[in-house]
Amino acid sequence: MLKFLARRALLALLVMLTVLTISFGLTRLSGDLAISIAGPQATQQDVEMIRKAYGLDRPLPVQFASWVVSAASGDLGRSYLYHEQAATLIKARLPITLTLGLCGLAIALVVAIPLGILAAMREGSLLDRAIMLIAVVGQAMPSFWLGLVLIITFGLQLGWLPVSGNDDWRGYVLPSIVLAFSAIPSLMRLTRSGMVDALASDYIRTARAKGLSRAAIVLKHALRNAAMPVVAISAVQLGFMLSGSIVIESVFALPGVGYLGWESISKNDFPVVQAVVLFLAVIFILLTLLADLLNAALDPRLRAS
Amino acid sequence: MSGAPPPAIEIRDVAKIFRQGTGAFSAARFVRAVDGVSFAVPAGGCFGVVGESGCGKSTLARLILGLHPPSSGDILVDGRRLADMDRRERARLIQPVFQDPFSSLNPRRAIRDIVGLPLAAQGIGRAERERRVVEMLERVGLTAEMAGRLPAQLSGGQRQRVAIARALILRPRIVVCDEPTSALDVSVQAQILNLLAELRRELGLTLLFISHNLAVVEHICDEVAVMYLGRVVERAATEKLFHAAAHPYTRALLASVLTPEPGLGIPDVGLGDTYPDPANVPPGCRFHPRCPIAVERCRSETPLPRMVDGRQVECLLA
Amino acid sequence: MSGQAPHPAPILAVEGLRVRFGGGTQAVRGISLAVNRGETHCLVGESGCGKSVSALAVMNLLARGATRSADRLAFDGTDLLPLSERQMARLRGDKMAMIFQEPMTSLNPAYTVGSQMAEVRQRHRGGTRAAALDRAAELLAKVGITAPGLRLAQYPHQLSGGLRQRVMIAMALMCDPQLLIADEPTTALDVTVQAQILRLLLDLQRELGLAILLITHDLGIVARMAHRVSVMYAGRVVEHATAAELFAAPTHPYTHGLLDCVPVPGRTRRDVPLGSIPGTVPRITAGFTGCAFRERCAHAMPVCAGEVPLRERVPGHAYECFLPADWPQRSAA
Amino acid sequence: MRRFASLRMASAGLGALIVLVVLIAAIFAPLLVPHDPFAQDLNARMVPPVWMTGGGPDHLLGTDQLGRDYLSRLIYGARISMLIGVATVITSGLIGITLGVLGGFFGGRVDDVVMFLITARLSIPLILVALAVVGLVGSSLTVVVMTLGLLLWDRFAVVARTTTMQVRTLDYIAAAWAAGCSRSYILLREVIPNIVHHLVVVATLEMALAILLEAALSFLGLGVPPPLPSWGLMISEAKDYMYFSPWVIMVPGVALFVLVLGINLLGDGLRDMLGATRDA
Repeated sequence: MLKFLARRALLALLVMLTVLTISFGLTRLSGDLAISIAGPQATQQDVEMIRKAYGLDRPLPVQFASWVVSAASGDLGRSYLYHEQAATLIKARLPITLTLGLCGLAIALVVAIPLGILAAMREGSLLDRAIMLIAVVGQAMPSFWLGLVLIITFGLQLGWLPVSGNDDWRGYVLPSIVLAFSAIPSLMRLTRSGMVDALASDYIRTARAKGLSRAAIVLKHALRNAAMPVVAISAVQLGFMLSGSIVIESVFALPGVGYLGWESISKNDFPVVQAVVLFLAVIFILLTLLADLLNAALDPRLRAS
Repeated sequence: MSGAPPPAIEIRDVAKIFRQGTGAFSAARFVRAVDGVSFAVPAGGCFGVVGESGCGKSTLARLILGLHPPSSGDILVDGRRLADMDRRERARLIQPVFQDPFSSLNPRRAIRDIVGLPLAAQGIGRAERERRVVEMLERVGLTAEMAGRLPAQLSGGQRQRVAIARALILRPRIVVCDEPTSALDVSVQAQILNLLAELRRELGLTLLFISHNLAVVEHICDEVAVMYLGRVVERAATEKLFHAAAHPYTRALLASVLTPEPGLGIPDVGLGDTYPDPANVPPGCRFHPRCPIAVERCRSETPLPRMVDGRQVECLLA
Repeated sequence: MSGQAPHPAPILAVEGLRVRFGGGTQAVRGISLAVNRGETHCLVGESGCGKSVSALAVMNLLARGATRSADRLAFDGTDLLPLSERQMARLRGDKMAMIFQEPMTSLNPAYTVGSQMAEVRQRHRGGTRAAALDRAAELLAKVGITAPGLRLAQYPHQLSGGLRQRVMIAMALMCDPQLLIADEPTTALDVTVQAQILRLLLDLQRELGLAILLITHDLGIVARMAHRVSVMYAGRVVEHATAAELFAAPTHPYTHGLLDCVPVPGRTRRDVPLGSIPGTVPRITAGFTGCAFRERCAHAMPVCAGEVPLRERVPGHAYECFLPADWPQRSAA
Repeated sequence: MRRFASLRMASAGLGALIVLVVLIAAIFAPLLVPHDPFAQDLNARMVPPVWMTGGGPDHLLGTDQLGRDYLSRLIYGARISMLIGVATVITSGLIGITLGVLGGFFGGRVDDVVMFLITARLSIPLILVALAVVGLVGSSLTVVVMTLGLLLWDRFAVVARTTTMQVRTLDYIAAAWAAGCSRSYILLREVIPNIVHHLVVVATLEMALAILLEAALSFLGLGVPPPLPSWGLMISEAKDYMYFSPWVIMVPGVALFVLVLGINLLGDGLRDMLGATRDA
């Protein structure tokens, strides 16, 4: 188990390095940074000054190394736009994004798991078809468009919920639902296929031959095995949701990390773009690591080795 | 030895070590699947290899077919090193018949293409291929009309006949049969065994016959090797082995053959409840944890193969 | 066997059992069998003959899409046909237990051996988990497992196939069943382990007075284990007899042919081909009449397409065929 | 399963029909459009669709805030969606299938590298990186196609790798080696035909995903640049008017939804018909 942990952490570290490289490379893709920072009216002299000031005149590997070193110590650079540390900006906006992501995941799990179980228990029935239709429809629904439709329906026409902002909890209702909607289809399919496989397995036949009650067969023996991948995937789904919040936050004008990212991309605020990409990627990597660990902790076959 | 033909298969101290759990991100485990095996099969003979699952008999078959390179040792086929042959030459000399008649035929190709595959690999043209495929199908008891079908449209026995046809279409001298009948019902098993015996006689084939079914091996083989955890622990002519086995493991194997003779009951094979693990071979005699007659020195002293009464045995007590 | 006292009533009595699958396939076509107390009854046949399906039908464990019907299905005097699934579940694992072919997949990978064994006892007999675990340890020792305490805390993947099958057997015995249905319990195991498991079953039967319905395709196992034998072909029992009778005088042409197919060390000759049955098993759908073996039978006659009689060779030995009981001797002559 | 077989066939058929209609619209767009999709008519702005009061037969689906014919823009938008979908599937399919098949077939070191690439790719938040790239490099159709193609190969690689590994261990592959076939012959004639049905299903999923992502990027103003009539961009441009005329976001939104639904239904149908893996 310890060996597994160490190996998995090493892999995460390697991936992190890759992400760092990509993240650094991203800002260099756009051409000469100094020119973009200086703006269209700048003279050649201004550009040269900026180049010096931001250290852009040094060779690329040196720039990369110094950037990695400062990033590791929490210094993600200063925003050109807000004239603040990018890390401070992210920290201030993180609670909004986290609330949104966790609410979305909770809603998704509460809807997807029972429906998935129900579909599997009635495999091939009309109910199963109906539930799977929800999954297909959900998969086809563009989340930003769904957000707009919900705003029109519940915000404008019915007037039940605010159309934007985060003044109170009601501001989170619609965005959480939209975010959940994007995760429900895959969680539901996974629960269903896991349960279908489990229910058709030899050990369920054994459980039936032992005369166990239907509840014990489904909830204890089948669900335990079907739930292992679902729990693990939930961690990854949370990662998807946090990075997906970029779209939802801009639809609902929620000033979270995603909104910050979008804003800084549209306004060429490179240090913040870099910082947000890096920050979300690190969370993403940690969540995938968590998923693997959860999987290993839940499955005795992996736990032992 | 100068005038005598070389043995069809000669194996010299062959070992195969697999690295399990490959990759930079998982711990490696070394499995000694085949661990120093030597024997020779004369041309036209039928040599049986028996043992439990995990004893290395299927790995041995794959080594002889050239599907894996051995980790050490030499394999000579028809007097020439297998490693020196190119794939076409090897294919003309030695061919396989596998256990599972379902996974051994490509489900997306017609019987014609499956049987003709070795010919295609030799660069033989379509017309010639078609002629020889039809001839071979008829030879193994199928009809020319089946050439256009897919494997899914055939029964298990028919599929195994297709596999035999594929193995024989290049007229190889040697056929390696890896559990060719163990996935089949007894009535079909008998058909396939009869067909193999008949083809062997007619075409002068050398057979390497791998099986866990001792009754089948006794019926078809001239000589038998018993494998345990990667080593041949006993090797003898079939009659000799079945009359009086020298190795305690062979005796246990023979005791567990249940012939259809009512009233004999189930013998005690005396092996206990431990089970061999090829990734964790015990020191000393590798059979000692299960051996009913093991003594103290079996734990530490590794037995070497010896000739006892015209048979090769690897046991300190034989 | 023949020397024993007559049995008052069989523990399991099956009459006219039929199983149909969704696609119209008739897997079991009206079979009858009686398993006596303290005896091993072997149901033997090749793959697809309906032997496993029959056993599952008795336990009411058929997969969805399969339907069973029977003239009579009685266990220990109780009629099983009208029982609800809930009532049937109360019997399963308690009075009648079942073990399966694949020991590798028949245990739940997520729970320990002890937990899976204890829950059977607690389900049917109540009591504390500790008491159930004690019982489990005792039974593990009885099925020949050394260090039962250690094994109880292990997960199935930590055990070899042979050990898992022993665990399955011990689990089946948790509530002292009167009938054990064993569906090809040794097919997935090595020959040496097979002999050990079968010997264990024999010992347990003698000690506990267990009735065993043993399903197998292996005539060697039948000969060594069975008191009585029913031979199945294409969904019908074509011959049934005591084991001694059946092997001494196989009378249905299928049984006869099957026995000729098996190589026996020291008896079958190497230079003589084995007997074999030509052709393959037909697929039986609704409206099929006559003997299902007639296409492969060397003795088939026009009448074989009609209703086939059940003939008695000697009391307790019957076969479903038009041929007279002494046809093998006649054709040999 | 069997009971609703006809229902499944019907939904797969519906999916195929939708995809076919959109494909025809995309290919023959110049012949089908009633108006020039780029022509502005400031006298006819925000004309509602024909079924609403104020709508007329001249603009069946109405006009946008610049008076451009909505139906014509929608048909041209189909071009962009289909182009994005097909081009992304081809690019990402080539990358993913090559990596997956090589890793699965050769194993060992090659597979270690492939596994690392897959894990690394899965650890990178897709939409964010796509946004950053498009935002930084500048938005154009080519950049969107290239970015999505370079990012969406992971599922192809995962499925190709696992199915190749399964097939590789089967005895017919061993028989082909023993028959003297070459490595490339075995890879191309024995392995790939037996995994291709799984990959077809993945292709439909990725196509749907690519179309949705392009719409999301364009919606955020970082995808296809105006005045190209991308459906996502149409929704974005109409956003400010939706409070008074909700239909302006409904028309392109429904088009997008129906197309993606059609692709998914077709994919599900193919999965059933070809017997591909369920959780691909």
